[in-house]
Amino acid sequence: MTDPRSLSPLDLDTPDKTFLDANELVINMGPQHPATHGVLRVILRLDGEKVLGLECVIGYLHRGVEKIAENRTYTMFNPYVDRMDYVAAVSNGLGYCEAVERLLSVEAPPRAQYIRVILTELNRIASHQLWLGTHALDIGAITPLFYTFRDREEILKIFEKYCGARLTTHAFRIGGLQYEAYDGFERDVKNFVSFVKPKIDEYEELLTTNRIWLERTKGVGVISGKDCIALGVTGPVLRASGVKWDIRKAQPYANYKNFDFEIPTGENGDTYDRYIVRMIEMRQSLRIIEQAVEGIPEGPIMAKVPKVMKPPVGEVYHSIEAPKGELGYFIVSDGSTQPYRVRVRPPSFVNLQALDLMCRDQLVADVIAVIGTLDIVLGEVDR
Amino acid sequence: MHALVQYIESYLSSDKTPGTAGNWFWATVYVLLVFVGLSIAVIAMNWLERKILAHMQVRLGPMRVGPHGLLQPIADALKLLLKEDIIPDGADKVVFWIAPFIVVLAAFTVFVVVPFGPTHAITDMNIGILFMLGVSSLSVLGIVTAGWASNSHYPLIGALRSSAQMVSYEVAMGLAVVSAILMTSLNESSTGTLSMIGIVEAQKAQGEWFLFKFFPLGIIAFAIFAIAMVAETNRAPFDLPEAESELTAGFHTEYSGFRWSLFFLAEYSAMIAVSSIAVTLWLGGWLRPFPNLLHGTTWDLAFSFIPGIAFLLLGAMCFYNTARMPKHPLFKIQTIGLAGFGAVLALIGLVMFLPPVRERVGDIFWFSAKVAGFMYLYIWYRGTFPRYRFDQLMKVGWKVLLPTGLALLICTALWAMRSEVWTQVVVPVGMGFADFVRRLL
Amino acid sequence: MNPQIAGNPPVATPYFFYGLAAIMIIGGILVITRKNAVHSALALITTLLAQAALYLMLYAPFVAGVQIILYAGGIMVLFLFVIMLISIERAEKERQFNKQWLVGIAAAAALGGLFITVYTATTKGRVLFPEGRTSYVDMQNTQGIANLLFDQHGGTYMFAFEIASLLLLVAIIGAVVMAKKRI
Amino acid sequence: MHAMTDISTLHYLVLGAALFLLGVIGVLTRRNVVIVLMSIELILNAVNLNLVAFSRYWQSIHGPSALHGQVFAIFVITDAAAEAAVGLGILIAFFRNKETVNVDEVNLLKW
Amino acid sequence: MPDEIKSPPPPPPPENEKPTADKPATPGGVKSTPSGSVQSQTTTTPTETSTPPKPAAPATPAKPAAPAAAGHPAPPKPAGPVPTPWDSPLVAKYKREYGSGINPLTHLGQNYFEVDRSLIPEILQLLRDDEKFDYCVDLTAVHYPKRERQFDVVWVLYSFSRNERIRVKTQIADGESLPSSVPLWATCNWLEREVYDMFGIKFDGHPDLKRILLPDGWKGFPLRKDYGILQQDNEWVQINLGIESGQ
Repeated sequence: MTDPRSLSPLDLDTPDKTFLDANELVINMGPQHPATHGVLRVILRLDGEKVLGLECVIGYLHRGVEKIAENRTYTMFNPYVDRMDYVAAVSNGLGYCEAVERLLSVEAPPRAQYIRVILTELNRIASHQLWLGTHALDIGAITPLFYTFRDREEILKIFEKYCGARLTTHAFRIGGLQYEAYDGFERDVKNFVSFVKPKIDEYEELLTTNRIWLERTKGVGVISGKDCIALGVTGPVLRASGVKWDIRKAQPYANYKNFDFEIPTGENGDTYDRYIVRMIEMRQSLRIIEQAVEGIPEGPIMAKVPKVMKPPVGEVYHSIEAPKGELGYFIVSDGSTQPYRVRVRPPSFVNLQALDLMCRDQLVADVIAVIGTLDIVLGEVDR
Repeated sequence: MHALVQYIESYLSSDKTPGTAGNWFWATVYVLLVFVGLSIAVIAMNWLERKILAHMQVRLGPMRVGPHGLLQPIADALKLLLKEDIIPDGADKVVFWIAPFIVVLAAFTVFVVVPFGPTHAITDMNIGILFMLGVSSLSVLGIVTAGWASNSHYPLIGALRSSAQMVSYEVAMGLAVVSAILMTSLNESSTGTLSMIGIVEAQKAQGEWFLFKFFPLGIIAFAIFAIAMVAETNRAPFDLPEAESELTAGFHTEYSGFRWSLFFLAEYSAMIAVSSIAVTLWLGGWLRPFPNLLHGTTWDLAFSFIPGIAFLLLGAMCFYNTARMPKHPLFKIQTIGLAGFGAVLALIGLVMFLPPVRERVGDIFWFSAKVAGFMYLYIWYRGTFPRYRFDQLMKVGWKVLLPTGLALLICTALWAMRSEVWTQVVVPVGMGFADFVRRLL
Repeated sequence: MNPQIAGNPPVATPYFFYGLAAIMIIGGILVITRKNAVHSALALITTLLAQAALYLMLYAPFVAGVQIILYAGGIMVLFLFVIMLISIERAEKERQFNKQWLVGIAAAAALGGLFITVYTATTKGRVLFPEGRTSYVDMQNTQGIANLLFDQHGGTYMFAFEIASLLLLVAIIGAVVMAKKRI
Repeated sequence: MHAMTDISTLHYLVLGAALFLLGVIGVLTRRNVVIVLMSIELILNAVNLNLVAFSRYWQSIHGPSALHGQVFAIFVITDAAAEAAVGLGILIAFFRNKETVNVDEVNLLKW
Repeated sequence: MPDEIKSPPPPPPPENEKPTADKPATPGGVKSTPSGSVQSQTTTTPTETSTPPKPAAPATPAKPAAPAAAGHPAPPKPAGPVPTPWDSPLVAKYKREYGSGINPLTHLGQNYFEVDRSLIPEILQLLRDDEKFDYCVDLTAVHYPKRERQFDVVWVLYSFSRNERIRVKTQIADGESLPSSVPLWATCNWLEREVYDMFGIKFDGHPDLKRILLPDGWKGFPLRKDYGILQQDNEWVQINLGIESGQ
């Protein structure tokens, strides 16, 4: 305690150490925390209730997927890909298979591509539903969780019928599909689309005009388009900040080009806009599924790909629009049966970097909301 | 035996509550009756909350323990009794032990003045509503000491937060209550009264519930009180301290077993207490709907049947569910249990049709029905609203409820005294001003 | 001692008075002797509540209500808040009584002696405050106080009421300015 | 005790005096400012008790409307509230600058 | 899709015979399905396999020259596509300016620059400012132990205005460091930390270069080819997790 006489009476902003106004508190929101969507540890520097800055400590779920890839053949590595973003496993598989097909300069037959699009869009809706349920739960609304999980169950049933697994589906193979669409697949998907359309309106009824929801999300975790691009943030977070960019439109893959759908964008890049963008995205995915189910062509479901594939020497970078953002695969092949290097560009890992910027000068309660709105999955962040 | 019946008869016909009549025996009987009724209400509330919340969330809620989970509250109570009672080391033993009792004391003594009927209240204190508000403000002390005694950083912050919330909403609640009491002084007989029974009598005399009196003002006062009472009991949108997805845990995290159940009991009885204040002040306590509009013996007779019909309906619901119960032998006990429960309810319904019971039970039934309506409101809030952030919560408390409360009080006063205000203030001032202008010209 | 006051049934038997008085005295002693500030705060709360009960015995229910709301529910919450915010564990370890505690006790004893002499001397022959005959109706207490406070023709305390509100205003502003970190 | 028919005003005065003494001892001997403030509350309570006791005595002479003592007691309570608020405000400001709560360390008029 | 197929001159990656991966010491005779061998590779002698595997735990990842299970890989099929020089107005401008230091190529329809290490900061700055490659999609590295400049560091850049994606590659030796590109794109902060964590390549000028996925005290860089698949930093595991065997 400095000598009292030295403090001039007007010098009131000397740092005080009492509990009353400890001016900088470092709090550890540990790996085990109900609202960090997995084993993420955030070290918060607080001034009372305001967040001065935060630092993410990750790596608790690091399984060394890229190292394993170098010791597995291309087909054997396929199931590992589902374990990264376990919420949107199907789109992981799509990204990997298309990257290797590009390496083999092989093209999946149209029927396979249509079914792939249907399953990926179904998976996008399931991922957004899980996001909405847990995000609303973090902010305190208990009911949406049960609504979204009930509807998500329908999608998982379709996955289970198609490929036997609900979550880590391993539905795709390099060069096309393993399983033919079971009979009644189109009927199930059509029923699902008509079943879920009014349900999304139900979610909107619960939250969109809910005064307290507006107060908890408007103006929280704001990030501008420019910052998003600088930080490499992609997906709904980027679109909510006003940048109209979606890989399905910018660089179409798996013949997305012959489906028409809009890309929703928000104006001021806060949590509410991201909520609205994701809700519209769910509806757009339904539109894509409808068009895809109508136009499924007949024909083979598997391109001519050798059993033990040895892609020619070379490297390729291929990325798709996963529910969380741009999911990219950089595969280097040295001509042998095993990839020489597989680099995965995970959207959650890069989006998480923006957490510090978005939480600056927000309150502690908002950090939870921002983590929710970033929609990160730790399996993908830590790989 | 006859003397006893005659003694009960003499009491039932008396026009004063046992407390005021200074009758020790009846007062203790009433205290027991109220607290038994309260614990049954808390148990029922526990079951109702889980079931209604579940059905709001597309799920079934407790179904396993007893038919449709009816025995679940008892199972909970047993579990809490048997659970180990941990006292954190370094905790302040004495204060740790006292805190839940302060909270329960505050939550239970409020029912001393709650009027279930013109003579059915434990006592009719001259300062009824003042006593209720005072005692309910004591629970803040219990919460603060509980947070302090748990000797750990987060319950302390949780306790400070929830007590700050309760203190600030008490102010808003007080203002709403004052404006309601102001309305009691408008009928010719009484000069305005704080006593709860007096307030309901005033509503009866003035022929309308205070909710509808002075059209917008009554409803605004009721709205302020409704919001403040939800915040006062740390429920639904204001349940920041308990449901902690942020850092600070609630003040009763260090408690376990029986002590935690005391907090749980106190929370529910505080909810019932605060809703009974709202019912007494704005919804005409034990008065049946439209007491003056549809008065007259035929209407009284019709309304007096409603309690019986209500219980019969409940019984019918139970029988309907027994019919729908699956036929599997495993469910045999549950069907019998449910059928028995339905039979009991139906029996109570029938008893309520007997003439002597019919006249007297009406008051209590209407009061409880209104309080039950509030309970449903609480559960509904919990199902739909996300949680307020702490600063928003305080902002609503201080910047929204308090100013409207003050403005409301002033408007009610002015409107109530509109004749006097007109004759003694507006007219002389107007005349003076006119005179001043005339002298100028 | 003076006979039964006609007209008004005693609120409670005399034993209540002695019980409550005992609680208050013990509570008072605990307040000034406890090392832990929270313990003394709780002791003070029990004293206040016992005093509220005493007010009821003195046919003053309104004052009892105000005592519970304002004193126990308001001021004591303030005290507990401040005690917890300042977290003064360190202060407990130090000496609790200042150096001149002996002088304090002596002064108090002298004051006590003064009270005793005054009370005993005057009541040798007659009762100090002889009770009157008139009865008072308890139910009108709140209204009685209201008439006294606001009524024109009864002895009005209107002026005092306004001064009190001014005092509270000053206190609010003072407390806020005092506790603000940066003015 | 046969003469225990009723509690006269004198009983209340003696109780008030006892409380008053406790408060004075508390103020004079304790070092912790919070306890000193609480002792002041005790003193004010003692005063209140006397006032209400006199009010009952006065009522028994001048009829039921003579509630001057109780009105005055209410004014004393409001004053106690104001005093507690400002006192604790001073305590917080004082504690923030001087890190201590002991009365006898506040010996500087200007620090 | 690349239409013309050129004759396959050996591309920069090393010749094919390099034992593809550091195979754990597979016991002779046991059918070496990779997953099977991984599980059975416990220190104690697993009962179920016929011949007792070498008892020595592969603690020391001595680089066993295990014969590649696939035997001598068949000669590369001649038909594989091969990077061809890529020319476009952008490339022409840079060719004139930097000549030898930059080598634009295209492979499987994806264009990339191979840039000399010294030109990296300049090229990246130019690409970002003049050519509007404002979004750094990814930054990663590939380890070629046989080459004298062992690491390939790859930037994947994308330009929103031109909707075009290119890659910039450079080769650096072990121990050499690169100027950090955090000032150019903020996203490179964590990406560079991960490359450092996995490969040990230092980026000078990086605000806070420390491990991101592995615990801070961890010794060894996992994604290097000489880092065995089963290897762990035994010392760190013993100290922090208290498992004596270090596995």
